[in-house]
Amino acid sequence: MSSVSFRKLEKSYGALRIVKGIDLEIADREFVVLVGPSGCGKSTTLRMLAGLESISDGEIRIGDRVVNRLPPRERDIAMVFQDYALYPHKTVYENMAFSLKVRGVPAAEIKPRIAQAAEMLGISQLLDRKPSQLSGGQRQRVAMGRAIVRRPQVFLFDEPLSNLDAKLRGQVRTEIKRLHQAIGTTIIYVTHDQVEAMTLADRIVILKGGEIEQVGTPDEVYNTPASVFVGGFIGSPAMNFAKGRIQGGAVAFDGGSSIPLQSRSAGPAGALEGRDVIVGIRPEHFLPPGEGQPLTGRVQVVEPLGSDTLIHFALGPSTLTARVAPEMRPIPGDTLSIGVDPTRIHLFDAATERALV
Amino acid sequence: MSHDTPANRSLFSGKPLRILIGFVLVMNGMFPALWILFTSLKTETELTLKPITWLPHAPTIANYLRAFTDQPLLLFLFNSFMVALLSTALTLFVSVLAAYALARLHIRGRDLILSAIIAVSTFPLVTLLVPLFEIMRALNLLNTWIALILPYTVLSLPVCTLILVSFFEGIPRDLENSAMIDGCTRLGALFKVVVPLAAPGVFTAGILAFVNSWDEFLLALSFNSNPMLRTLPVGITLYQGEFAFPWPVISAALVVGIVPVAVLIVIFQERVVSGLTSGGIKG
Amino acid sequence: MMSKKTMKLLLAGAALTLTASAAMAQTNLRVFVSSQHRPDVWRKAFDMYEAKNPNVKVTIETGGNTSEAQAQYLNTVMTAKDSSLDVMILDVIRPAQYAAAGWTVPFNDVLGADADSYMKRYLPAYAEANTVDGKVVALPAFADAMFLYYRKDLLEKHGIQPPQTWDELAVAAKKVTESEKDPNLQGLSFQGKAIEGAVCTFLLPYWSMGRQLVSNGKLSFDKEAAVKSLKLWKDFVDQGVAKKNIAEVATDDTRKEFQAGNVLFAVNWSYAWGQFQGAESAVKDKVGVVKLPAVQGGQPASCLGGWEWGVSAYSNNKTEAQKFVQYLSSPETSEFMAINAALLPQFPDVYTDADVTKAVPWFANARPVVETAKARPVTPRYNEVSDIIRTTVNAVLAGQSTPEDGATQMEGRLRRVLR
Amino acid sequence: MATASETTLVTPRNESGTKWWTRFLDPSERTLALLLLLPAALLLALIIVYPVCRLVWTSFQNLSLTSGAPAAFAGLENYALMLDDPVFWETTWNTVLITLITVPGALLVGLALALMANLPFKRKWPVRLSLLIPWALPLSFAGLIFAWFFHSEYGVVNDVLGRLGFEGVIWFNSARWAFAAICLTIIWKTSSFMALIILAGLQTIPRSLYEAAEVDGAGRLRQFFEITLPLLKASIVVALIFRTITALQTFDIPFTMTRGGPGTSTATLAMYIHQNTVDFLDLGYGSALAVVMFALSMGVTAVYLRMIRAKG
Repeated sequence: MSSVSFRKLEKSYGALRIVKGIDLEIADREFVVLVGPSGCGKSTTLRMLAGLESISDGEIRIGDRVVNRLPPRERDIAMVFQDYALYPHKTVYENMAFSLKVRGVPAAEIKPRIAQAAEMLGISQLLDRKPSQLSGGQRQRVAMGRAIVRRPQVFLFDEPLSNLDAKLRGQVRTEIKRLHQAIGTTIIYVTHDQVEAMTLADRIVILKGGEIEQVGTPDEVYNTPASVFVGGFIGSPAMNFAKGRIQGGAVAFDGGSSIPLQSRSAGPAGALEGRDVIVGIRPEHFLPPGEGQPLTGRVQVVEPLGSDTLIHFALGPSTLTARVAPEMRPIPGDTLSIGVDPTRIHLFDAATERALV
Repeated sequence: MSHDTPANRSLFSGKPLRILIGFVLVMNGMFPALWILFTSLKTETELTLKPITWLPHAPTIANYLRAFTDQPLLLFLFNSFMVALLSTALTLFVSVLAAYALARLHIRGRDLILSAIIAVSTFPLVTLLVPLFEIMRALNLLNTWIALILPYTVLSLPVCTLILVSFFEGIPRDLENSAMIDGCTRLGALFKVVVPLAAPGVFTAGILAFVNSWDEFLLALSFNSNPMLRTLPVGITLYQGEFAFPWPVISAALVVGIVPVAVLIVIFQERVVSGLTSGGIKG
Repeated sequence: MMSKKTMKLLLAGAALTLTASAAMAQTNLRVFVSSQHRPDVWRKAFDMYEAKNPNVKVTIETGGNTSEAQAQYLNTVMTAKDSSLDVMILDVIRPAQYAAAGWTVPFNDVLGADADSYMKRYLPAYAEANTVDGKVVALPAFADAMFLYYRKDLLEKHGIQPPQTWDELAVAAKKVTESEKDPNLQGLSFQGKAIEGAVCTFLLPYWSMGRQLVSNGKLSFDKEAAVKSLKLWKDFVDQGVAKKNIAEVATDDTRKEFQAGNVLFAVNWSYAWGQFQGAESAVKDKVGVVKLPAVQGGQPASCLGGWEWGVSAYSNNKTEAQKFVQYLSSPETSEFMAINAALLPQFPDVYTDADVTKAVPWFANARPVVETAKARPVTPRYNEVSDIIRTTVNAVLAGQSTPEDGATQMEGRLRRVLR
Repeated sequence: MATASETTLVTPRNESGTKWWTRFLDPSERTLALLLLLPAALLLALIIVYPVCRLVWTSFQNLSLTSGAPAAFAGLENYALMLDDPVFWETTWNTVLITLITVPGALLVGLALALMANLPFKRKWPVRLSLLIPWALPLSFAGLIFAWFFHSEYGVVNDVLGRLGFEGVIWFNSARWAFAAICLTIIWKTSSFMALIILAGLQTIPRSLYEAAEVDGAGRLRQFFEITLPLLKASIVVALIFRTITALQTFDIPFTMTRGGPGTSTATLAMYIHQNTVDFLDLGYGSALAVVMFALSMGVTAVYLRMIRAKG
């Protein structure tokens, strides 16, 4: 078990820069999730760590070792691939035993290790099957089992749940979390799904265009998104954004409504006077009518979810979504007056899209 | 995905080795044809020089003129072309129908028929030389194109049918259903909707059938002994006279024979590869 | 197709009216001519016939470059009972085969009682080759035989007479090649490749020992003579008289090498003479030609060549075709072809004809050779017999089997075929 | 036909306005299936099924077209003759030998070519083309071209050997060398087909398997033997079946290179069948030979099929 660190990590193909100088320290036993949209460089970063991709510049350390030039087999890592990469001609047992056999672990030792791992994952009865005879969830578990038996310093997961259906995904997610709690090995996990990131991670690293947008615990990235991008990426339904301007200690929206700046955003308000901003409001942070600061708009679509109701309404040129109590069922076309908690709005600079304050 | 892994680099460290391997590959495939091209441009005198010359000293096209005048090479080309074309057309027609039936219609014993087709594709046609010779003789077809077209069709039929079955199976059934709802007959749907959509497959099968026919030697040698009805491979092989074996002229004729298929291959290389590997088989 | 149809119509018309005069019915004759035997000159002979017989139209068909290829073509035409060919030229080895298969019509009906005297006019070997069981199955087109060509200049230089026996030839060859010190000069070139010529290669010494391969349709194989014959040739190779890769040498290779001045003695057919004396030849006027040597104590023997005219059994114009063939096989045509195409005459008298001797003087030397020439075995299964002999000769010369093994194998295989 | 009858028939229209001939265009599924399969069935019947029956029948007959005699039942005579025929044994042995040498040979060369062609070349088409050209080249052309390569005096092979300091070989003057030349030519001609099939197989192996193996610690060689080869098995078996069947039919290349010489030392069974049929017109004997070859290739197919089935 070991820490991992990236220093000014770069990857480029010719003129194309995929990873642009990533600095990241991952502590021993930490569960870090790299998350971002496709093309953000998260997979490339993981593959560079695994040694499957060469490093253009910078440095990767696992523990105290610089591993830049080491082949994968010498990095003491294990990896779970998106398509699981199970050897189709080998049985589950052989798949799990392969890396140990290659490393010359004596047969007498291999058997109990596999038995233990299989036990932990509940695949003991599958050991004699070929991958083609397994269901998607079972394959996923075998792929993890193959990684576990190695007892590596670091586990790498490359979008391991993307080939599973929604229900299984939730189930396996829990298992991965339990697994980490049980064995405690450092895990670096790549996904494009913010829910996975939020539920699994000790720390989330949000990547965009080959650069780190924000690093933080799930709470940090949720509550204090560093940019419009992070705000929009984390949370579901996504954060609402509306353009506005700071006027007289309040945010004036293009449509005419305004919200006074209070508490934490009140401090520097004076300094912001007259600036164009983007206001972010999470759908779940709207308040029932009559509470907080009122906002008025025209109801466009109403989606009852059972547990909540989603109301899409127009605020000036923007459309906002609010998650409200299930009883609330306005009629499309109506004018809606809804409350906003002024302490829970996010302000971003309109030009740089970085968080203000 | 990129192949530029550290491991890859360690073994084939970059360009030089890869270029060398590429060169070996290209030479393996092209050298014989290239050499024959060089030979065809040499004079008979240069050809008997020792040590032999590699590149022609004074390239001449005289051998090509002789290739066309000494023997009816154009006629051989024409025979080969027509036999290949007609047998390809017949193969496609027959195999489109059969493949459609196998891919789309509910037939009892479908798997049995498919295995039978695979079995036929491994059939050694050589062994049928005698009975085919007799049948062609009885039907008065010796020394006609038909004597070759019929067996060639059967030669390519299994392969083409298998390719087409897999292509037809890839076409959504609903397209056809919707065509029939829109007013097509079943056969109309086949020819107006399915065949055009399977065009790449039909095309691939067609090229394979064409090359199969173009290359065939034994039956052409045995059934069409009339020099006027010879196909290219037979015609060129029998260029050697009672007394002489005119190498430069034969080389020129070979080049003429290679060019059409080479052009076909260059234009349709990807199709051919996909056809070969999607069930197309030929030694 | 069209012409066949019209022809049928014409025939039907003639049959219906019955009154139509012969002059009105046009006969189309289709003639197959070997492409290596001057079809251009034959065409002229055909033209002359057409001029005299305006109701006959002759079309020519050529094809195949070798006797084998031509036989293959005719095989398919005949087995298909195709009526499109009326007359075909046949290698001398084939009339017996074709007669046995029933592919040609005998001439006895046209010749009537005179058949015997008619055939007596030809060189005896040709009368014999074209008569099967008393039936005249084909008529000779021209003659040919194998000759020994030699370098007159070199023999004179070393004071050597043309050899009478193969042993003398070996001695002479060794003497000349050793003193000439020309690494390119071979003592003897003959046909060792597995072609029809190799059959003659085997038979020359075998016949010279007075042996026959087939008598009265039965195999009369003399193994001892066969071993000797094979050994004779193999010894030439082993002693360096003939070159090492003689098993690759075909008829025209012998011709080319001799013509380039690289060969002292060469065994070859008559066509080579014209080429040796041609403008491109390095040995023009330095060539002598004699009959082939004999084995010690034997008689000299040559291999009978030449081609014959046969009429297809499936022809629709058999009578006209036979008449036409009689013209083609006449002394006049023979003389015409001798003068214009240098084809050896099938009539003894034509050799001494003044016009012929003027045009091709060396024919005077050729006649005695043709007269000693023997016909290859007459059997319906000649193709198989030929294949057995030539592959054996080829194998022995390539060192693939010993003369003894070769002869044993040959005998075994011949017995199977001629069972 | 249809148009001709249409003009002479009064075509009754039914209520829905469809014409009488739509019955043929919209037949029941079963009928349609049969109709569609009919042309193929007819062709196969004419060119395969009937000839096979006829082949077996003729092999029990005395039928030589040069004898002029009609066919006569001969029982097992042709087969008895065959057992006693040294050329039959020699050509059969040659055929088997060619198969035993060129099939594994083409497989190994083809595997090497495929592995090389699978490298990440910037331009793929020259590589693809250089595998396709030998495949598309007629076998007889390959034979002619290589006959010229192996020419003892003017061939490029002896020239290269000479430059490397070896003595040239008179290839076609010795059974052993001629056989070697033929086998080399066949291997060259057929290996690219093998390579194409294997290359396609290679490209279906997911890259992630190699990455997994890499992470698991397997080296290149280990990856090849533990992943590549086992996963190529299916394509290799398919390629092997067809290559073996065609190797048993070898005709074009020895025919164009040596005509079976020297002697009959490089003749194959297919050449002997052809010779007996076309040159000697001994159809009875030719048929008996063909029956043997037929049995041989059916045997091979059966063995392979069993292999495939046994290993799943």
